[in-house]
Amino acid sequence: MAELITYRDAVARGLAQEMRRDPSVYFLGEDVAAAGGGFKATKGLFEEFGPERVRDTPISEEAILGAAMGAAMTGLKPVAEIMFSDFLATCWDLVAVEIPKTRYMTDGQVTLPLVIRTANGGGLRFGAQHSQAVENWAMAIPGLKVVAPSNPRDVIGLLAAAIRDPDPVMFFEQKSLYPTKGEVPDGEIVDELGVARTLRAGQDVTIVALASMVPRAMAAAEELDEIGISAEVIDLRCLVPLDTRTVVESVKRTSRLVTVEENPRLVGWGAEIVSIVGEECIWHLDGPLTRVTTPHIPLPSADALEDEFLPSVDRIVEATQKAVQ
Amino acid sequence: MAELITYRDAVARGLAQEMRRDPSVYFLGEDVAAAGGGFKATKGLFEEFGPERVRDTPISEEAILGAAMGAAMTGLKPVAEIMFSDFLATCWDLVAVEIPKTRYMTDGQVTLPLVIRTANGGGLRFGAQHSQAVENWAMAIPGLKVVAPSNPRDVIGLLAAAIRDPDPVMFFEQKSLYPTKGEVPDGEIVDELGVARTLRAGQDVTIVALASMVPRAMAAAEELDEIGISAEVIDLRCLVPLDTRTVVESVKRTSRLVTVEENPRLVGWGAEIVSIVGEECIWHLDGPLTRVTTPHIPLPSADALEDEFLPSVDRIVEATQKAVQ
Amino acid sequence: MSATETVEPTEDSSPEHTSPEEQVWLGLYRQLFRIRSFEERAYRLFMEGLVKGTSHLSLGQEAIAAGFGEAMRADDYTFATYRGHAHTLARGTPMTGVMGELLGRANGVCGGKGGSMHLTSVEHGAMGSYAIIGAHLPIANGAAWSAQVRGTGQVTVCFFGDGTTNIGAFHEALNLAKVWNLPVVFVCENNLYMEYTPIGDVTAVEHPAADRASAYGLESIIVDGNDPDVVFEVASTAIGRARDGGGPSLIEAKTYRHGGHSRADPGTYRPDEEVAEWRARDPVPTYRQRLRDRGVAEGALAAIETEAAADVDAATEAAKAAPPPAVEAAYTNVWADGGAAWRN
Amino acid sequence: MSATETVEPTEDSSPEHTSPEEQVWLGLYRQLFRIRSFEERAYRLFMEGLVKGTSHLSLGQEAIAAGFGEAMRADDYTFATYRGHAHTLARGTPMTGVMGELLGRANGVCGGKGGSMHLTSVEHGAMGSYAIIGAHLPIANGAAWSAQVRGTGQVTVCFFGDGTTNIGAFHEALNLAKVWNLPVVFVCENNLYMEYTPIGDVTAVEHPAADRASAYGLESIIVDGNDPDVVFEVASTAIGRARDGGGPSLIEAKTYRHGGHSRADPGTYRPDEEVAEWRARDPVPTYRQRLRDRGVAEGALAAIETEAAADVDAATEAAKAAPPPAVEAAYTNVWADGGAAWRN
Ligand SMILES: Cc1ncc(C[n+]2csc(CCOP(=O)(O)OP(=O)(O)O)c2C)c(N)n1
Ligand SMILES: Cc1ncc(C[n+]2csc(CCOP(=O)(O)OP(=O)(O)O)c2C)c(N)n1
Ligand SMILES: [Mg+2]
Ligand SMILES: [Mg+2]
Repeated sequence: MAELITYRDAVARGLAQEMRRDPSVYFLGEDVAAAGGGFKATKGLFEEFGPERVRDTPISEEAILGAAMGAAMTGLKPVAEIMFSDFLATCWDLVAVEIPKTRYMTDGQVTLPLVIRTANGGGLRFGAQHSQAVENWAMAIPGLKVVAPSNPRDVIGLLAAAIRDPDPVMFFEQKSLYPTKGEVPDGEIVDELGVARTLRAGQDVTIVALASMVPRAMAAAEELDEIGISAEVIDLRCLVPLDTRTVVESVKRTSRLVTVEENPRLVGWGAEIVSIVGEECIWHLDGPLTRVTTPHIPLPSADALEDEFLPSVDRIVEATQKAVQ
Repeated sequence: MAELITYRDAVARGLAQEMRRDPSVYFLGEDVAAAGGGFKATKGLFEEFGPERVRDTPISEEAILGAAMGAAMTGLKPVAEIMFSDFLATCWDLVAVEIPKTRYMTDGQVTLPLVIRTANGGGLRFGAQHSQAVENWAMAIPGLKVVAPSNPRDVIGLLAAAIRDPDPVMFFEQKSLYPTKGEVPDGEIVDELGVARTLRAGQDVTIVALASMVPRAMAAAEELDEIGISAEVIDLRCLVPLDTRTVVESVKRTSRLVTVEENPRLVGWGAEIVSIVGEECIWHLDGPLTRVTTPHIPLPSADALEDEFLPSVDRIVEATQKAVQ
Repeated sequence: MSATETVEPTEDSSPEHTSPEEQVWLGLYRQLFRIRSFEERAYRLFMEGLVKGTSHLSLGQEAIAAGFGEAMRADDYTFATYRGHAHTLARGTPMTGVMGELLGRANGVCGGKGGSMHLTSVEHGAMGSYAIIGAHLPIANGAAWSAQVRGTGQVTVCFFGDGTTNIGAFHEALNLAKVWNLPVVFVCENNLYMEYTPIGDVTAVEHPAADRASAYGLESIIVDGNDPDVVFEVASTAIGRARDGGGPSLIEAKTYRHGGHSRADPGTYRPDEEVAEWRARDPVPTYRQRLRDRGVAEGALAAIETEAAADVDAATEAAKAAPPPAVEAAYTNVWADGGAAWRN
Repeated sequence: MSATETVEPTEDSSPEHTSPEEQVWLGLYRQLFRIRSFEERAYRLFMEGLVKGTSHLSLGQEAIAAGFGEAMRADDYTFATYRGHAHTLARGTPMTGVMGELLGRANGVCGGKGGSMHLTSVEHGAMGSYAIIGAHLPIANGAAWSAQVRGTGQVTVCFFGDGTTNIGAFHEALNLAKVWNLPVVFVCENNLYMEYTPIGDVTAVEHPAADRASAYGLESIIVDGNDPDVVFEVASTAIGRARDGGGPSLIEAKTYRHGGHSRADPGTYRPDEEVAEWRARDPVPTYRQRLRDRGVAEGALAAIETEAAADVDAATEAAKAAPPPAVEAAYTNVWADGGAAWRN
């Protein structure tokens, strides 16, 4: 049996699945309880698990992540919501300097089984301060695992994996995907972190995408098919751990790589994929290593502009054609 | 005439040069006034320019950068010190979300001529929270210029350029370089942002380095020479604007690229250089695109460990040999 | 009353015949009514799908922006939040550019790059609307610091909500403002809720701003934020003190938003009686009645209303008629040279 | 007195003959003396170049760590700063591991990965030393929250300096602690300076912590941080209240560091008279004298001193003898699986 549910509802379902299973999972964030979250992605949790385990907080992002970290050190498995990933900047010290380094600095005395969930990315005309795709910020920090699902099934499976993982996991929900639907099997869903998924086999080029860029990459692959280019599409799913094997093996077969990311141009995760391939498969390459990204500008709010700058199906098609020439 | 001065003294000299010239330059930070800064890099400024223009602040990094930003919007040219670059995380919202986006979001109504100076990088056994090289964090943010000098002369010339630049500039002083000395000509020194410097010509491989990695890359090049490998060494000096022309032209000649950076492995600036080369010079390449980085771990404090993990001359030599094979 | 109601032509409402006091009243009413009219229209346009993204209205809270708007000098600085239509208009920013920005058109004050949450009109002292909670408090300090060292006598006014008092930037900004004796007035619009959560549920003190004033060596000030006269008076006092070198103030103005937090929110988490009680204290009709009771001519009020309605209509038409920003515009104004280049 | 001074063997100092009260006094003195002896040695080792990097001593401030150390239950949690030798030792962490960590040796409590600024001994409730100002206050809340929901009765004590009261994390943490009624005690060690700047120059209020307590609905508490008895008493009260569900406290303890901020700092920015005045109030000899005046046997004190000196010697020898961490150790314990792999 399977059900068609939204990416948004998958978040609540994944959380509920784990909270039922493990009483040490606690959930906290701004307006997450009775209100069900700014994006209504956690509706029903407060009703089911009550105010002890589903906690509203003040607008205090450092206090939220501090609470999560201290609780994780001492026996709980907290899931903290940072409403928009842009707001990670207001608690970046916790994200980048405390949480990921403490296990190492204490030589393993402290373990931090916590998850930070956040709504990431653009496409909703929210302007430059509410639209950033910042999964590359997290990837740059040693000690963080980084997950970004592209569909409702993966939201559940990867969220479960993240919660069960004994290390800190940054869980990026792409906000433009919340209303999208996908099939979800009945029963418990638990994935493994660090396993990419090849969504489409192809011979001419490997397209590596993440989150909201996955459906666009798939659409581009269809169009490319029509003009005789056979694209393999890989949904990375996690940036850390990174399934380099799947990417490298694919590129060795196709000889060409295109990455598609929402990050602005400079030092996005695409650069890391390109660099790994450029070091490890250089003799297999038969075309330029190509990145499709958002240009290196803050995201404008007007719909006419925003649509132009997030990587579109057209831009992916065009870039891939060039890479294959 | 020229003088031999330290990188540390060059900071004060550069600041003084600009503060004498332009009365709208103000300098603020923690313990920067009478105390001359945590690294004593701003000694003498308080005595020369007084408490109005050289200001001590509370331990309030957001308040420091907020003051700088608001002042820059309204007629001053503030230089703000964030004592260690690690502390940028405590004011990352100002750095990544307010300062770089405001000119764009206001469509140019607001201009932000400000400089954020900070001591960056490892090598002093300060441990994981005081040793990070985070210039890649800044490079990832559209709207920031990013500078990291490798020697006293450049400290002055690039600091002057940064202060005169009408846009926000992140100025990374590599803290392990503070005691190092270099020749500095008399009189005013002003450079241009975005111009890399080829420190050494070579035919076999292009080594691109920044800040503390520059002297190590140069030393490696000498060693490589002895074993018959002729390395061209480029000091990037700025990450934004990025002098891609110098890099791309060099790689087109040498056919091989090695980047040397202090950033941890994933999505450091080396990945960006590699990606640009991998896209624009793919047909010229004759070896794997190679990055030398700090491993993807928090930096350990013990001297025995820290020395092992910052890219050493040996590791650069070894990696370059491999790239040239 | 509706803005198109007939004006009694017999009463004399020309400014020459009004007392200075009455001119202040009319100024306040003009602010109130213009903001209200603009936002009611904006709401309609959201519902029609003409405004994309999100938006946060000040319906019900207008008296605060109005009172401060009237108390400020033309060269003073305002820092506002994502809920900043009112504060931007209160500085005299023409409606057309604001409406254009909401609709994402080329004629917007920010050329369509900012949107509802980032309205800015430097020309009018509206130094920006900031969408990250608390971020603009330290920035407001910076503008105040600059005015202080430049010796211009300009005062900075910084608006924010009750929920904002719990974020770190609030604390850092208030402390520095006092230590540096900055000419800045911090105005907490306490509308009793952060987004959907009552402020009392997440705050250690009853009055989120006023009960913290002493932590920064400041006087505790609470005012009725629905009373334009009261706001005007406290604003004038605080701004005057700041201008005279007396340093910062922190003012907590109690108010209420009629609608939800943002476009998507029906606001149903609030008790009906609470909503009803505050709606009865709606500053626009209440103040109109007060002015009538004080003998202000109906015609004077009606003239303001007619003008506001016409301005809203004109702004709407202009915005609708304006083209979307050209695609190339997205590559402008990252840098001061006008461009977006990061490489040579 | 020096730790090697001869002990009068005639006085009876065995624990069996001491009153419960006297046992507390001796416990406090033992803490004081051990911390002092350890840090004096550490300072010497810095000067000899055996400790690399930086270090921040509590010389002069020991009474605070001592008083709290004695008042805490074995399973309570401590959160400390980069100036955390004292607080780590006060929980009973053996000196050997602490000294080893300072010297960057394999036998260090953190295997050499943490260093002076990041001492941690979870086994002893020393939950870490944090080097980013303010960061550990929110984290301490988390441990307190966890104890609260797990119902263990554990209390969290979080130490920090006066300068730390001006950073945003302080504000966020104090507010949340009160709102959630957490079993946490925040202890501000006000040593009058941030690094080199007098706290009064950068703070809006006179007592940086106590004058802010009311902003979080808390009682204003100031104590003499150089008096171990006073600290012990206030600590016991606050910890007891927290344990009984009475929620958080904020305590400001006035004290002074004898030396500079960190290894590199001679501390010359401080007026001579100020230094002299505080040195006269040095808690170690002062408390020793007080105990003697109370009739505590010289032998009891001397025994403590002898033991501490021996422990410091042993810790020093062990650390010097220990090898540096193996290079491979750098690749361990990034992740809970013990490794550092980020790819397959
Ligand atoms: C740092 C940060 N956290 C959270 C948000 C999301 N957010 C936007 S408005 C809001 C509520 C703000 O409440 P208040 O300060 O009372 O202002 P009001 O909206 O009531 O005017 C929140 C939580 C944000 N924009 N920035
Ligand atoms: C966020 C941050 N800013 C600045 C520093 C640098 N710094 C280290 S200690 C210190 C002074 C702290 O003063 P206080 O809180 O009074 O503690 P004390 O050192 O006096 O014990 C500063 C500014 C830091 N570590 N973290
Ligand atoms: Mg509110
Ligand atoms: Mg201090």
